[in-house]
Parts: sequence; structure tokens; C-alpha cells
Amino acid sequence: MLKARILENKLSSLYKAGKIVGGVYLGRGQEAVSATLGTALVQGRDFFAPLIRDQAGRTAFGEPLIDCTRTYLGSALGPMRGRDGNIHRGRPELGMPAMISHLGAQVPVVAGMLFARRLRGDLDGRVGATCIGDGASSTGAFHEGLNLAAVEKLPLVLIIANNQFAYSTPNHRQFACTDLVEKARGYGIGGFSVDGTDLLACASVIPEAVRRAREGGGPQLVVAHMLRLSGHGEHDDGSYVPETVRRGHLGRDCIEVAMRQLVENGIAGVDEILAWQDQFAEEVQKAVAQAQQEAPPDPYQEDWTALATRFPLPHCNSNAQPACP
Amino acid sequence: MLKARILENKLSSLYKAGKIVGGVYLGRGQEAVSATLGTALVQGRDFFAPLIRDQAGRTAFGEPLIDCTRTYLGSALGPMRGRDGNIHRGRPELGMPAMISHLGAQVPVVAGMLFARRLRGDLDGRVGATCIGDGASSTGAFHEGLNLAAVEKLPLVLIIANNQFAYSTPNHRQFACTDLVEKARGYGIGGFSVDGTDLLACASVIPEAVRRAREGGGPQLVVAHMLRLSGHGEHDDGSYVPETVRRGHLGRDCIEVAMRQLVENGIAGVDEILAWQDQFAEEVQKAVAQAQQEAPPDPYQEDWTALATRFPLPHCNSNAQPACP
Amino acid sequence: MSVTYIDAIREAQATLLRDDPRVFLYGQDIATFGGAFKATKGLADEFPGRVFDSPLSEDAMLGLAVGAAIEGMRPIIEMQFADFSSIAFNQIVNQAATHFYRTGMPIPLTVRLPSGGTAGSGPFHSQSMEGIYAQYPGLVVLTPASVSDAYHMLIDGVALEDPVIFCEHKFLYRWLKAKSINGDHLPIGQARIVRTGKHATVVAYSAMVHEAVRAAERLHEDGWEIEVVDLRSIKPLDIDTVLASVARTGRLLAVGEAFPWGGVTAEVVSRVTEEGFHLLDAPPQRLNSRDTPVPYHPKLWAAHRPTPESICEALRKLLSF
Amino acid sequence: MSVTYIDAIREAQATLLRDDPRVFLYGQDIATFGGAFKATKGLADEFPGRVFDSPLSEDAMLGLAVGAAIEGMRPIIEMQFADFSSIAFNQIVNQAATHFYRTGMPIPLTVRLPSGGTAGSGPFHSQSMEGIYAQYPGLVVLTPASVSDAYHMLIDGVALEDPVIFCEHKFLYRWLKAKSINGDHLPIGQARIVRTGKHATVVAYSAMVHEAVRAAERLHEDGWEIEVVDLRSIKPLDIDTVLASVARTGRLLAVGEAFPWGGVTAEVVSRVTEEGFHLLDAPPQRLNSRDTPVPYHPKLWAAHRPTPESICEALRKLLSF
Ligand SMILES: Cc1ncc(C[n+]2csc(CCOP(=O)(O)OP(=O)(O)O)c2C)c(N)n1
Ligand SMILES: Cc1ncc(C[n+]2csc(CCOP(=O)(O)OP(=O)(O)O)c2C)c(N)n1
Ligand SMILES: [Mg+2]
Ligand SMILES: [Mg+2]
Repeated sequence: MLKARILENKLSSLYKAGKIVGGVYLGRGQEAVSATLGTALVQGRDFFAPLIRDQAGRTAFGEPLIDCTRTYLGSALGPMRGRDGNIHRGRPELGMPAMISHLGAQVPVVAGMLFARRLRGDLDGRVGATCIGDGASSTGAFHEGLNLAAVEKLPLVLIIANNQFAYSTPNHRQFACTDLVEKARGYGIGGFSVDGTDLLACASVIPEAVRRAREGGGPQLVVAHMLRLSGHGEHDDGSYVPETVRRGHLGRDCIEVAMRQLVENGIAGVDEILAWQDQFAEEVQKAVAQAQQEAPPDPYQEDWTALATRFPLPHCNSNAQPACP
Repeated sequence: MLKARILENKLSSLYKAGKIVGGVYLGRGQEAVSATLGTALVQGRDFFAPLIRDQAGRTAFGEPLIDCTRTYLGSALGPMRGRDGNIHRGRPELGMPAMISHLGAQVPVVAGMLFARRLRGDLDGRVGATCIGDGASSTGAFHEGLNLAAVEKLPLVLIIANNQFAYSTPNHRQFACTDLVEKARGYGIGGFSVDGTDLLACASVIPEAVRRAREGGGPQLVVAHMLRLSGHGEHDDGSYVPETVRRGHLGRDCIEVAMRQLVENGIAGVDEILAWQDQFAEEVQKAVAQAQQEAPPDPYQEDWTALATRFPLPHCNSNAQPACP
Repeated sequence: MSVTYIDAIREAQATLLRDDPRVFLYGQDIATFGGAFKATKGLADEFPGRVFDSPLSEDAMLGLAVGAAIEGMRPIIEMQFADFSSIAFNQIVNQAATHFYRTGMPIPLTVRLPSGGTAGSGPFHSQSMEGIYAQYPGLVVLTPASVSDAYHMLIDGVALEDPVIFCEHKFLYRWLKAKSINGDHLPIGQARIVRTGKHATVVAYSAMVHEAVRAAERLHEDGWEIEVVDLRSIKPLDIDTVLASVARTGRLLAVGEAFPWGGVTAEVVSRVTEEGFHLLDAPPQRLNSRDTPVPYHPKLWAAHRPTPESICEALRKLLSF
Repeated sequence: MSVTYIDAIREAQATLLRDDPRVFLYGQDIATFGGAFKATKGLADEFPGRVFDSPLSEDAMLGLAVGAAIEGMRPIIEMQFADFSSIAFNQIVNQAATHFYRTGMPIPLTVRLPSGGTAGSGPFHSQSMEGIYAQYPGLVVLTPASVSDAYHMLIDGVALEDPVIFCEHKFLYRWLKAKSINGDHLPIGQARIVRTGKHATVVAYSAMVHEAVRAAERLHEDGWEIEVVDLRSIKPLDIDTVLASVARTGRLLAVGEAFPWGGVTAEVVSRVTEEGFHLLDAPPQRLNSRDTPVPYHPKLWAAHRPTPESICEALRKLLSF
């Protein structure tokens, strides 16, 4: 989570220096939740569909920094080859789908990945996880996808990162229940509520939810509570967030809390943490430098087709199928 | 509800005799719920968006039989003028919108009607009600619409008629909770569960839900349990419904139960009920006969436009607005 | 013994389930019940664990299909009616259609859309959405008009690496019969000349091919020889075959059952005029449905869509130039 | 002092809120925050109880608008980006668009769609959906290209009895400035000749009008006089003005920023060839974006959409026939 924070701070600077075109969306304040989830998953086995604020989860799941910097900086060598940007990157072949912007849409996709594995007789303790925001809990896609996963009893872990706002829209204009975890029962699935500013709390709840899904308990809904500690994107100063909320418990910086927890519990020393910081800063710097020196995509080299099939197809001489195509 | 049953029996015969083109969809077994709702609403004040199986509610709300027979039989004088058919009829100007087929879609529409009245300062104890099926509870439209109504704290009464099947699909392929009323808490709204085969139970629960909405308690969800006592449409024999379910408590015919209740409680005598039956049969017969003798729509008389505006608009000579158009 | 159009669709799915373990079927009421139109009748029994009743959630059905395709499967999704794909619209056009371009990973899924009008079906059970989907990059849009094409194009479509929108015409389901499902097996993307002629070309697809042929037969009695081209696939569009036909006849009428603004007929006419202007001896014409929702009443419906009569009328006008 | 395109949209909404008690605004982040693009900045304060932040529920937002229109209001719904209207698609095309035809009761609602590409916006924040909505009967689709039109057409559109899809171009928001919002106030449904010429007609709309004018200016240096028609409204389409222009120039190029299959340019070309074939001295041409999702990278994006360079090239080809 620390690495993600350092990376994102760098992205923010690059954006402000005009080196990144398009938006920059940070997960500041949500790293404890996201990283805990990423850590609880096993790349190569599990599926993880990260959303807007999941830099920490991506890194924990195994996404190399260079995938991030290449995508943000528009290198042709990035996973999206300049065709899509920023947080829309993914590596579906490695179990990490590339989000579309339409919120909620990844929920049924992860369900489908798990469904496919079960059909292939290859579910094998796999889980699939995705995160969405408080705002996205109001989408039809969230509802249909989660309900379908519940009906199919798929090992889906869905984290709602309730960071109190959807862009500028506060919770009270988004839903009318007290805690979104109250939705779990209506779907017939497991439900957890956790303080997302508290790494230790996350570390006890989220892996437990993952375990239950893994062991056949069906979908698990985890609602994590925190505040978004930056604007919606780096173009937004988030000034609509009331000072009282910023100052309150949810406004705590989960990274500071986590460092204190590490030190207080004797898990890591201050020196160690500072050393990590230096090391991560160097890694980030390298990934940025490399991406920056890489060529952008070249429109003249593009094939400009959205289809995998190359038409026209060869003529088929036989009536037998499935010889053609 | 008895009138609706008699009407629908007639529609079924007409369909089987080839006198109705398109589908015929009956509310058999759901009359107690639908009629109770229709009775609890006041036409001219409240809004009612009937769905597939709401003949009884329509009649109770005040829809004349002739609206139904004209629509089914394709009279040009019906509310839909032959442009739409069967259960898709409505009279939005009388507070009864005309459903589109896409299930769930009426939920936000009723919310919008109420929202408009509140904006106009004219909400005034009005409620809006609509019914949907167990199947439709899986739609995104249901979720978005109900959540929006909860956020806006609108006086919406939403009845889920859980008749155990969505077309052929049984509950266990539709949702994973025990009773759909468990969803209410997750929306932060009132919730009721009622035996839909029992008129007296309906008469105690449904008006109570309407009252709470009317008095400012926000949306109310009522889940009524029953079995669809016909096929999905009259083209369907519903043979996928297991015999055990048919024979079980939910398979009771609410009309028979209601008649027994009326007689046993001394509310009405058998003779009286028989007299009603005769009277309703005569009314139905008249409505059918009248619709049958009316002319169908004439394609040469149609204006074949879907727009209320007649283009081209006159030219406007002034730059002042809103003089034009 | 004869095979209907819907038999062919059922058989194609049976063949696919038998031959390709990656194929599964997901849709409302398609398992035990066999689907609203019986296109999957008996398949759940014949192929246990391969045919699933879905919840009433079109958006999630398509999302599931995308996820399953990512993990190597070839889902076939049945929409109960094409009209309900409006709920799955986002997953189709933004998730499935963009995936290969964005990530390089293809999404081989097939969405079956029971399309087109039948008497009494009304505004929400009659739509022809091929021209909507074809506007989006990344989709293949198929519109079989014959029993044999219904079979082969479904099998060939599922074999493609791309998302396929398979528009089946409900009117053809039981009305169209053939001796067998064999027939000229053209690759996807190639149009077929179903009737040769020399005075004018009618370009049509799906059910309108049959209405066009009827119109051609009537005009034949008056000595006109009308060529009828069945597009078969809307996207890609085989403009070469159309141009070759127009080169022979000099006259073009494009007929479609969808709404009149834009859509297939506009694409055909503008492609032909752009690439084959010099071939045209007369203004190319279009005939579509009227610009209203599809009306319920059979009398209105018959006047809403192109018919052999209105096609004849349009052809006579075209031939009079 | 100058007024931008987005100022005009904000002012139009202020005027509407002031003059018509039936108008209210509903959309994501449009109240206190003033909207993602600030099109409603300050309006919540100025008009208390008339501007609402909605939940993240496009489908329900449109459903609410239909219900409110039934009860006599004139809702204006802001989609945060046009691309997200895919979620509201069903309510737009099946509920709002069919309502008047089915019931006789009009649905006067307006959906504002921030449309079109800007550098770095990528596949899901760049779409041009006018050609999708225009296919559906019952919708009016507007595409203002000037500051004055942005203002007047929004006001006039809200006054119509029908559902209006108001496509605002995001690139024009702050780039396009005018001295005032006054200007030639044409009624909705009428195209405007923004530059007269005699050698060829370019038909465009929205941001492409400005690219077309630039192209015309360049060709002017070579002695060509290119007429540029701004459609203003996609549906209804003012084909008379287009035909009159083609009658003068004999040559037609239709330019649009949307995907190349079907859409506005196909409708324009096929309407012109159907009704004005004899006016054409050369094959009518089309220029659209490429047939892929809109790419993120500015270099790819610039090659994806029509530009003054590619319009010039298409015009030179057209002029060479
Ligand atoms: C369906 C849809 N509508 C609108 C948007 C525009 N949008 C992008 S992020 C955002 C706010 C999301 O809020 P939330 O789900 O709480 O996530 P957060 O940004 O707080 O992490 C909105 C409205 C979108 N991406 N998708
Ligand atoms: C969005 C949508 N998808 C599919 C359909 C087709 N359809 C019509 S009725 C029906 C079953 C509805 O089941 P339920 O909601 O339980 O209502 P019931 O028929 O049992 O009263 C289906 C699938 C539809 N009308 N709308
Ligand atoms: Mg949030
Ligand atoms: Mg049901």
C-alpha cells in the first residue's frame, strides 16, 4: 500500500506538470482495503477486477509498476497500447480484467469468469474479487450482477469501498439504508462491515470473506468505510467534502494508521519503513523514467480494426461443418 | 376481484377461439393482492402502474371493462387505439401509466410522477403504487428505481407478487434470499410479507403499507406470496409447475378462499355472491360485445408519426426567447 | 420431412454443444422449458450442465458471457426478444464490443436476438435492432434469411473470435421450411444472390428477402427481371456483391424492416453511391418500416412494414426513371 | 466579454428555470458541484429546490423524468457523459420515445448528452451517439455547433412536446466563444448554411462544422469555394436545405465524428441520392471516424476522427471527379 501511495503521489505530480493527458484517479485513503484484498488473492489462480481506486490492490495482486506508468504516460508498450488509458488497464489473460468506465459493469464479468471455470471443472478453490464505490451500489449492473452471482452461488467477493462520496454526491443522496452491508441479506449472501481506515481491521475481515467464498460459501459482500483523501480525480479539489468529515474518524489516513500499527505492534521499525519508502520511490522513479522514454503509439502502424476476425473469410467448399470458417 | 376473474376467463375463451391476436396474460390467483391494492388507492389522487397480472387492481382502481376489451380486441376506440395491445394499456392522464414490456421499468416512472407532484407542491397525501413479479426483482430497473425512490423518500408502494415463477423459471434460479422482503432493509424502506392467497391477510397488510407511504414513511415494499394459477400466457400450459406446488398452500385459489372468508365471516351470503357473478358476467359480456362490433384502426387514417411536434416549425423572426417555437 | 428455420437454430446449437466443450447456453427459460420459442427444446436434457436458466437480468447475462469468454468459453446468450437487449445494451456495445481492441483479447460470444415483427406483437416484441448494433465497432451482425443459413451461420458465427449479434427473424421461425439444412454454404461476410435479374437489384436481408422475392415474382409477370441480393451479414457488409449486381442492373432498391432513419438501407445506399455511382442509371431507393413504434394491431402492422405490394410499388417507381 | 458554448448551455438552463416553473434539473453532481463540466454551476443556489443530485442510476434518472413529464413537468436530465446513456438506453428508446405514439400523451423531457471526443478521453468518455438515438421513432435529436445555437436550441428544445436528445460537444464547451448569445435564431429542424460556396457542399454538425469550415478555408487558398451546411438537428433532418446546396454545387461530402457504419452521414447521403440524384455531378462521399472504439492516446485520437486535413483530402478527391 505504501508503494501504491508513492506511485500515486508521483502520478499526481506528473499530471500537475502536464505530463499525463486525460484524468488521474487516485486511491488515497483506500489503500488498506485494496491492498488487503490484493494480498488475500493469489495471482494465477484468483481473479481480481480492480476499479478506480485500486492501485494498492493491483500492486499487491502482482501488477508491475511499469504497466501503470506506461498506461498513464501513453507508451505503446503498455498493456493497453495507448488505446485506453489510466485505470482502464488490465491483463485479462492474467485474471485481471480491464475495467470499462460504466460503473457496476465488472461485477457480472467476474461472475462469468468464475462460472466458466466451474463449467470447465476447474474452479478449484479460485475466488474472484472486485471493488466498487458507494455510488456504484446504485447501478442496475451491481444489482443484477450480484444477484446472479448469488443465484449461481459463485465464489465472488465484492467490496464496496464506501468513501462517503460518489464524485461530489454524498451518501445521503445515494442510498437510504444505514450501512450498505444491510443489502447482503436481501441477496442471500455473506456480509461484512469494516473500518477501511484500519489496516488491522481490514486484515482480519477481508481475508475471512475471501476464505468463506473460497470454501463454497457463495458471494461475500464487504462494506468498507473510509473517506476519499483526494479529489475524485486530480482535476478536482474535493472542496465539497465538509471539514467535519475530513477531521472525523473516517478522514484518518489509513497509511499513517497502518504505520503506527506496524510500529506499535513491533511488526516493523520506523527505520525499516523509511527504507521501504526509499526503495519504493526508486522503483517508481524507474518505472516512470522507462515509460517516459518509450515511444507513443503510431497511428500509421495501427491496423484500425476492432475485430479479431479478418474479413473476408476464405470460401468454404464443403457443406460439412464446422470446417468453415 | 371476482369481476376480474370473470373477465379474464372470458379473455381466455376469446383467445382460444382465435378472436384475440397476440398474447393473453391473466392474473388468476393474484386477484386478492391486486384488488386489495386497487381498492386502497383513490383514482384521481393516487397513481397506479399496473403490471401483467393486475386486471383485478385495474378494475378496483376504476378502469372500465371496456378499456380492457377494446384493447384486447383491437378496437380503434380503446385507449391504445390499436397501437399497443393487451396489458400494455393505460391512461396516464388518469394516473394509470401504460406499461412497457421491459420489466422493472415502471418503478422509476411512478417515482417520477410522485416527484413531480412534490415539486409542484401538490403531493398532498398522494401515493403511487406498482406491482412487479419475482422475476422482475432481478432487473436493474427495479433496483435503481426503488433506491432512487428511497433516496427521495417518495410515497411509493411497491408490491412484489411472488408467484413462484417467472415464466418457467422458479424462484431458486431467480434469487438466493429466503423471502424477497429481506431486501427492504437494504433499501432503508418499510417491508411487509403477506400470504397473497388470503384476502383478509392482504386487506390487513396492503392498506397498512399504503397508509404508511401516505403518511410520509417513504417507500414500502410488500412481498405477497402465491402461485400463478394459469400459464405465463394463455399459450402456455404451465406444465413445468410441479404438482406438489400446485397442491400446496400457495396453490390455493384466492377467490375461493375469499368467498369462504366472506361467507364464514358473515360479510356476504352465497346467494349474494352468485348474484354478483351473474351481474359481472353480464357486464363482461356487454363490454366484449361492444368492443367486438367496433371498427379496427384504419392504416389510411393514421398519421404515422411518433412525434407530438409537427415539423417544420414556423420560422421565428425574433431573437427573443422563448418566442420560438 | 422438413426442417424449419427454428429447427435449424436448435440443431445448430445441438451441434455446437456436441462438438465444442467451450459452448454453453445461458438465457431466460431456455433449460427445462426450452425457451419462449423452443429454440433450445430438449437441449438441457441432452447436454446436462450446459444449458442454464438465467435470472431476469439481461445486463448481467451479457456480463457473465463476457467473463466466460475471457476464461475461454463460447457462450451463446438467448435474449427472449431482441427488444429486451436494450437492457443488455451497455455490456454489448461497451464491454463486449470494445474488449478486443482495448486489450487484444477476443470475446467470442454470441447473442441470439429473436427479431422482427409478427402480427399482434406490438412495440416491444417486434424490433429489428441490427442497424443499432452494426453502428458499433467490434461487433459482427448476422441476419440469416434461410433455413440453411440459420444453421450454418450460427455455427460459423460461434466459431468467430468476435462477439456476434445473431438476428433471427421470429416470423421465419415456423413459417420458413426447407427439405434439409444443406444448401450453399457461404462464409460469413458474403452476400448471396437469391434471384437473378437484369432490370433492378433489390438488396434485402432476413425476412425481407422473402418479401422481395415475392415482389420480384409479381413483377416477373409484367416482364421485369429483378435481382434479389440477400446480405446475410449486416456487418461486415458485402458491398462487392451488391456492386456487382448493380453493375448488371443499374438500379438499386434497399429494403429493410427496421425504422427508416439510418440503418442498413442507408448504409447500403450510401456505400453503393460512394463506390459505384457510375453504375447507377436511376436514383437508388430505400424502403423501410414507418417511423413509429411497431404497432400492435395486425392491420396497422401490415401497413407499417414493407410488403410485397409496397416493394413492387417502390420497384415500379425505380424502373420508371 | 465573451460567452463560451458551455456558458450558453448554463444560461439557457437558467433562463428556463426562471421562466418556466415546470422545468427542473436532475443529474449526477449537478447541484452543489455544478456538474462535471460546470454546465449547471450556481443554478442550485439560484433556484433552490429545482436542481437535484441524482444517485448513480441512469436508468432510474430517465424513468423519473418520464414520470415527471407525465405529471406535467419538463425535466432536463444531465448525463455525465453521453457514453453513460447506454445505461438509460431502455428508458429513452422504449419508454420515452414510444409514449406519445402509444398513449397520445407527449413526454417533453430533455436529455443532455456531453458528446464527442477530446484528447485523452478514451473509449468511454468520447462517444457520439446521435446516430443511435436518431434511429428510434419518437425522439428529436439536436446537435448545436455554435454558442448561439447551444443557447437557443436548448430553450427551444425544452419547449417541444417531445423527448429531446441534446448532444453537446465537449470539445466546444470552452474552446468555442462568441461575443454574445445572439445570432441568427433558426427554428429547430432547420439547417444553416454557415459558409457559402459553389464547388462542393460539406454537410456536418456539431464540432465537425468547425473542422469543415477550416478545411474550406484551406481549400479557398487553392481557389475552391466550399459550401458548409450545419445540420443543427439530426432528427428531423432538414434535407431541403442540403438539397438546395447540392443543387448549387453538384457535389456532396457528409462529415461526422461518429463511427462509420450507418449513422448521420449514411442518412444524409442516401436521402440526397434518393431525392436529388440528378443534382449530383460526382459520387457523394462520406467521412466519419474509424471503425474502432475512440482511442485514448491523443496521437491515435487525432487519426481516428475527421480533421481539417482529412476533410481537405476527401474534398480534393470529390472535386477531382
Ligand atoms: C454508469 C456510470 N455513470 C456515471 C459515471 C461517471 N462517474 C465516474 S466515477 C463516478 C463516481 C463514482 O462514485 P463511487 O462509485 O462512490 O466510487 P468512488 O469514485 O467514490 O471511488 C461517476 C459518477 C460512470 N463512470 N458510470
Ligand atoms: C426486461 C425483460 N426481460 C424479459 C422479459 C420477458 N418476460 C415477460 S414476462 C417474463 C416473466 C416475468 O416473471 P415475473 O416478474 O415473476 O412476473 P410474472 O409473470 O410471474 O407475473 C419474462 C421473462 C421482459 N418482459 N422484460
Ligand atoms: Mg464513493
Ligand atoms: Mg413471477
